[in-house]
Amino acid sequence: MDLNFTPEEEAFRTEVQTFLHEKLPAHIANKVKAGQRLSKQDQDEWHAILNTRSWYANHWPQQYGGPGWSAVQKFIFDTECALAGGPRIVPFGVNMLGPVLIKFGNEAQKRYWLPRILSGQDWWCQGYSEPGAGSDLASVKTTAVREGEHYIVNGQKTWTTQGQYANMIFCLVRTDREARPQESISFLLVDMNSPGVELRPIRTLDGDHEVNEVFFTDVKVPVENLVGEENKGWTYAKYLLTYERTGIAGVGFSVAALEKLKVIAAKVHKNGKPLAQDPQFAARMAKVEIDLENMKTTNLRVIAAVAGGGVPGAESSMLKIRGTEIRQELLSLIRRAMGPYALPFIEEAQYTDADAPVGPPEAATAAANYFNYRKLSIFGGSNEIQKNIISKMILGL
Amino acid sequence: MDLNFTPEEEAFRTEVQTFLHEKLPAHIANKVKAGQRLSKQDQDEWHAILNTRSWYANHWPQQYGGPGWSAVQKFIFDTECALAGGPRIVPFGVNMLGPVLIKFGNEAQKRYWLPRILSGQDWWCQGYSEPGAGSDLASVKTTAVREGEHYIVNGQKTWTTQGQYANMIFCLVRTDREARPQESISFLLVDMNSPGVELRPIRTLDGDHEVNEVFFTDVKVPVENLVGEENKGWTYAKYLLTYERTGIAGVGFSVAALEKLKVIAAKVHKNGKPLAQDPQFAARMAKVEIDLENMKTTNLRVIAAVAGGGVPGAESSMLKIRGTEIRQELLSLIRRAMGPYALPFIEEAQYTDADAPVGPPEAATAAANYFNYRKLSIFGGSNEIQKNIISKMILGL
Amino acid sequence: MNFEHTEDRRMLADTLNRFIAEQYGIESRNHIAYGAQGRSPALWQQFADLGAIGALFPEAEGGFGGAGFDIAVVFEALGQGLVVEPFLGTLMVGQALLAAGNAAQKARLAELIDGGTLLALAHEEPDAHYELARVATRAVPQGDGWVLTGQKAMVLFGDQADVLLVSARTSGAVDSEEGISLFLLPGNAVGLEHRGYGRIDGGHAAEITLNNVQVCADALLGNLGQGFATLERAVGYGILALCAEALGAMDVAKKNTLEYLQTRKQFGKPIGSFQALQHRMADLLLEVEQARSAVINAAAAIDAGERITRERALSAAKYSLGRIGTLVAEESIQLHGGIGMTWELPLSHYAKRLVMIDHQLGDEDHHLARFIALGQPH
Amino acid sequence: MNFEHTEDRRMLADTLNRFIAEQYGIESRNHIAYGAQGRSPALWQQFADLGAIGALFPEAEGGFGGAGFDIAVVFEALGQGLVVEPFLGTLMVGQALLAAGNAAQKARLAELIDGGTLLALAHEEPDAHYELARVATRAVPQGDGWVLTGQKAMVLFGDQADVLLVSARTSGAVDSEEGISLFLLPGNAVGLEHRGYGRIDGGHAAEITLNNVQVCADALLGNLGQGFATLERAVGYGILALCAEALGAMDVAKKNTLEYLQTRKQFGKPIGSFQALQHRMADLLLEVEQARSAVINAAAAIDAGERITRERALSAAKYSLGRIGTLVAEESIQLHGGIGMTWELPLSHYAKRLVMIDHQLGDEDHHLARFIALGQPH
Repeated sequence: MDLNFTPEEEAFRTEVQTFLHEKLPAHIANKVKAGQRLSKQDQDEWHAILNTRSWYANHWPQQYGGPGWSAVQKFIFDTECALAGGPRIVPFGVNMLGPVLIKFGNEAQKRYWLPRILSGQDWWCQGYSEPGAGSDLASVKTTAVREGEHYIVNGQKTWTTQGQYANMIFCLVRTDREARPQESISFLLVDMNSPGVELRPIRTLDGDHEVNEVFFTDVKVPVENLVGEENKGWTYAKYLLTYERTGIAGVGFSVAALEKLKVIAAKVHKNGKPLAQDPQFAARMAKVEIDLENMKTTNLRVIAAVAGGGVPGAESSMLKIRGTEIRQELLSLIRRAMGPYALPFIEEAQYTDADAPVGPPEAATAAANYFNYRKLSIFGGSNEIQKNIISKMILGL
Repeated sequence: MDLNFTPEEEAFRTEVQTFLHEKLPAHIANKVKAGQRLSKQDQDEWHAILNTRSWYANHWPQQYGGPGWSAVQKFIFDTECALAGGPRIVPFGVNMLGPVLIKFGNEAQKRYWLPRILSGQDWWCQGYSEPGAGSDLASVKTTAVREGEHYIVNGQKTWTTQGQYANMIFCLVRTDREARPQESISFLLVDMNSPGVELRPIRTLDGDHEVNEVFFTDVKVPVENLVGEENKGWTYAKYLLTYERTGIAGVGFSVAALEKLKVIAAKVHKNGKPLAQDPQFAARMAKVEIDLENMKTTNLRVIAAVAGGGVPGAESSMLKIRGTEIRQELLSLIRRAMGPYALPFIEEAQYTDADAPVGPPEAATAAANYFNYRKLSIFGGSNEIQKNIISKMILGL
Repeated sequence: MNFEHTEDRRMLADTLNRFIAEQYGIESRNHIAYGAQGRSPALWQQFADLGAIGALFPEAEGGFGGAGFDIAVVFEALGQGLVVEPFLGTLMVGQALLAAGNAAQKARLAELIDGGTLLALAHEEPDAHYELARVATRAVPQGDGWVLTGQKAMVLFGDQADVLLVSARTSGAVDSEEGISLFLLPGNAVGLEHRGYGRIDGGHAAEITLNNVQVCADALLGNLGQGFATLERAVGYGILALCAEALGAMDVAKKNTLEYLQTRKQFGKPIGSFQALQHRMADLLLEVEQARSAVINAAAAIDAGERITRERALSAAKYSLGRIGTLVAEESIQLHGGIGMTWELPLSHYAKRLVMIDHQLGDEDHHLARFIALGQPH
Repeated sequence: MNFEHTEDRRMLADTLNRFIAEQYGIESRNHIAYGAQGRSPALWQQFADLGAIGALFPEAEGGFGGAGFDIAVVFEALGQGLVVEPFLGTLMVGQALLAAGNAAQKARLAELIDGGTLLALAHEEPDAHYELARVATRAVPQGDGWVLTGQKAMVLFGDQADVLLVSARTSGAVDSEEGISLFLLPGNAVGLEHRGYGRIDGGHAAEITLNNVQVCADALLGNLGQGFATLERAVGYGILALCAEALGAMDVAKKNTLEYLQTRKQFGKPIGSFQALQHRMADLLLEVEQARSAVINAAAAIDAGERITRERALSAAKYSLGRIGTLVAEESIQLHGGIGMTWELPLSHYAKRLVMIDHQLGDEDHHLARFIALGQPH
């Protein structure tokens, strides 16, 4: 039993820190630290910087352009990135589709699509959820009917994050109407510029446009865009959903958020004293800090188990649940710390510093981010679904 | 909208206070205030005192020896009793069986049994629960087979509170093995001294003997001990379970417990300052105090609705859940307030002052009562069952 | 004891509910709330005509209500409709005028009840974080009048108000209850600057800067340096109003969520058939009923009882509604899933309002601490 | 990074688990725990022979362990078996001897590791309520030695101890960290009175009264007036031990509850098929894993890092295990229903121990406040 990172891992941490110090653009880091939303340009810029060192596709094997990192290295990288204000890597192409192609794609697909992910030439989005399906992914209704060398796709996807930036979408489609769901789903790559694809924005409660609906009307998709075998898509979908879930707790995000919260609580005053000295607020902060300290070790234990050959099954559900609870609590506390200044809402201040916020600088995004991140416990398999998984897998109930 | 009690109700409160001041024996009140357990003698004594004024069977109509109180009067009586250290009225005969006999019993039964309840001649206990049935009361397995002028009863009951004091037990028994449960249960009165009745104590985690198992082996019960009609017992059982549940929140108990807690928190010191000034402990106390203030009004609202002709259905489930949560939280706080002195356990100090407790006087029973009252959320229909009832009845889910 | 509202109050509630349903449906509401002014002067006038403002003040002063339960009835209806009109400032400033105004000042009340004046309370300051006695803004005597200097935070409709009630310190330490004076200022006073903005939950507010604003002697409301009691009383009415508003909003959120659980299917069944969700919904229901009781307690206490009893009931209610409002908002969204986060669904706006009410006039932590402090021996 | 115990520690755990299963089954345990002495000297000797005491101390001092993870492994096993033997006092006094003892005092360690001496820490006092620096007991110099007067509360096995380590004030205010001295007293010292009693969760403790107890100069452990650091270190080991014990106990409670949900039927189905209970069980599991991580953090911190880091990790762990232990106890009973409240079911004794651990060496509130205070800038 040893909680210390190895000297090699510590050296790696230093390397990451140096890289971030030298290469992370200040205009991006400032936005991240302020809780502002990033533009597509910001994200492309950061992905390209990471890719100069093969750190963009850091879940990929070296032969495909990844760095060949261990789970511990990824954990260190995520934490240091978050602390430095590095943006989250947009996962759809590089962390979701990439591993599926590497595992189930044919050679031609790998040769064609993987480099385009790395270069940023393709921006991918995800066509999993459908209206009215919620976390019941197997109830796919979008159909793909084979006609000669094409599939004809009809149906609708929803909650498509950053679909407005994407030129490609990977979809679960139903290719057999008779068979039971798990034997009738296929995994298809669709060009968003195809005739018949229509994207409609969904505005979220914080006023933001981040997710979308995608409609497919007689969309022609070449058969070579089928990944793996027809009607085996459910297997690939599940692989995608469970692949490399050891980072799902978002510990890096939380460590950075806690640091930000502490700065705020020392700075914001309640009747002449720092909020950090208010007994109730201090207790809230301490509780989430302790929970996070415990979660860090819980996360590393799962990582170590995976490194030791274990498979993260229901454990990743535990990381998802508590990880999102901690993140949401930290965002709640930042909102609470703003007092009345949580109310003013200057929409432009979400994106740029040009419009000065009202009250302390952190106030600009505090409430909006709190509301936006209610999604954490809903998307990616709601926390209720995660509890069902735990019941089944660990408890055997 | 008027939260004030009427002048008549206030006069009634004064009358109750005067009665308690004059008639409640100090040796009993002291035990109640100290959280000590009462003997059968204590309880008989108090019942007899109450009965001198028809206040013992205070849920009964006047024609049967009750006072004809409104629900508000009962609420006032319960609260004042609790504050003065009056014991809870043992409910099995007077509050449970009595109303069933009044509503469903024949004249002979009423004439014979009701006065014996009032006089204390019979001490009743309850034969509802069976091993392995939990809150599923309809799954009664104890059988009663008619043979001439007797039923022959075989089976087992459990969680029979204060069965060791009882000479009579009212039982749910199955009188038809073919019909579905709700049409095959009968309501039978059984003499505990009949041959074939055996009582075995159940020791609870706090070391106390309060509940029992009761075994029936070929017990002969005269048919005139059948209440109402054969196989209609489920109706009577449900009536008993839902009768007059407006007192189920135990607000009186909680008001008295809060008062006790405040005295303790002012007296117990943490490093030189009263515990009441410790921010975390003060917050715990304030939260439960506010919850109780709200619950008082919630309870009175339900009482008013009943007085206005409404039927307390799922509302009583709400009172049960939150009422028991508040009582349990208050007992937790009394335990917490004792610090290390919650650990010493002088068994005799649960019953008498002869053996001085270790630490503050309240320490003698603090932990044991906390553990004992975990039953509140289990017995009388567990809080989980109450939530099922709310889902069905109020939410329509 | 009686938990039925009077016939008059039931009629008032019915009238308001009908009017809101017809004129202030969620689309109109969002158009108004997130629009350039964050309010609708035309509808405000209609609210006044319906008596919604008059109900907040006693008959002796030209209104026809003013009891705690009148205020609760009005604001519960406003909460059900997510109304963003300037009722809160009107109530608080109006009650302050009533409590401390001289004849001339009280005379403004008639205009106010007619909907002709927009009032705002400019009290909270950047570093106060809900502490009522913290006033750094200073009023210095000059000639017959005073000169005011300082900053006021998150003043509701402070950019559009005709009249502002401003607290300023004329003596005492920055956090002392003694030495706070109240002044009535016209919205266009020279030296009064405002930066207006929309609120995330709809409606407008403003930061106010007072740069040597000169006011006459008759601008003073009540006695010099004795403004705290008036302020506490006025803010007490505001707390009751916010609690009732939250109750109205959470009833709607609860109802919407319940309907969703009943109709939305997943894995082939209505999601309301899943026991884990049923139990959470049962908890929510229970909490909402406790919140309702807290509002009743506060409404009863505001008209009766001495200060400590009254203010403890108000703090107990604000704590309860703050805690339960946030819980209802978060659970309602969670039980809806993704759709609960969309702008299109009315629920999301109720959720935002419920959470943000906890950021007005003291959050749950503040009022829990206040409840404790008021209960300590003095 | 490595989350596997060493081969030695795994073997130690196996040995202890086997021994406890064979010799310390729940019926024997209850017989011992609630018996006249509240312990079994015979089994204590066997524990010593198995090396369970030696594992708590470093090799250099005659033990064969002493690292945080050694202590955690031993106490986790003790918690799984609800063992009531005097391990905690032995650990704390032994570590104090190690940290501050002179050669003669350290020499006692060998006897202690052999199980030949029963040690007790007599530190807490009636009004301290977990505050470590609060010592009202006084030691006044007399001749070569001292005279001790005061009261000590809830001293584990204080009625049976051969040697007591007593804290007493030789200078400073009653709550000052400065001026606390530590003394080793024989259990039968003249003027030392004890009132022994059973504990509700099994085992014994005693109230100690010191009536002008005279001790020689060599009774002093460490430097005069500088006992606080030694005390904090010794109690830190005790905190780690209690946390590990709680973890062991909650693992058993969790396992029992899970089995009950899987096998117990109601309304014709295993009650574990009810989703509301499943989700609560999932929550419980998650909390237990967080508790496990807290113990790991504390065990790692106790051997490394400067004082603040170490003590914050210990307080974080004690807060976590206190909170989660009580939760596991209450939920385990509730999910069992009535049967969970019976003396006959082992679970009820685990539940009692889990709740009462929060009453030893500081409860969750105390350690949350301490965690906060240690984190404030000094």
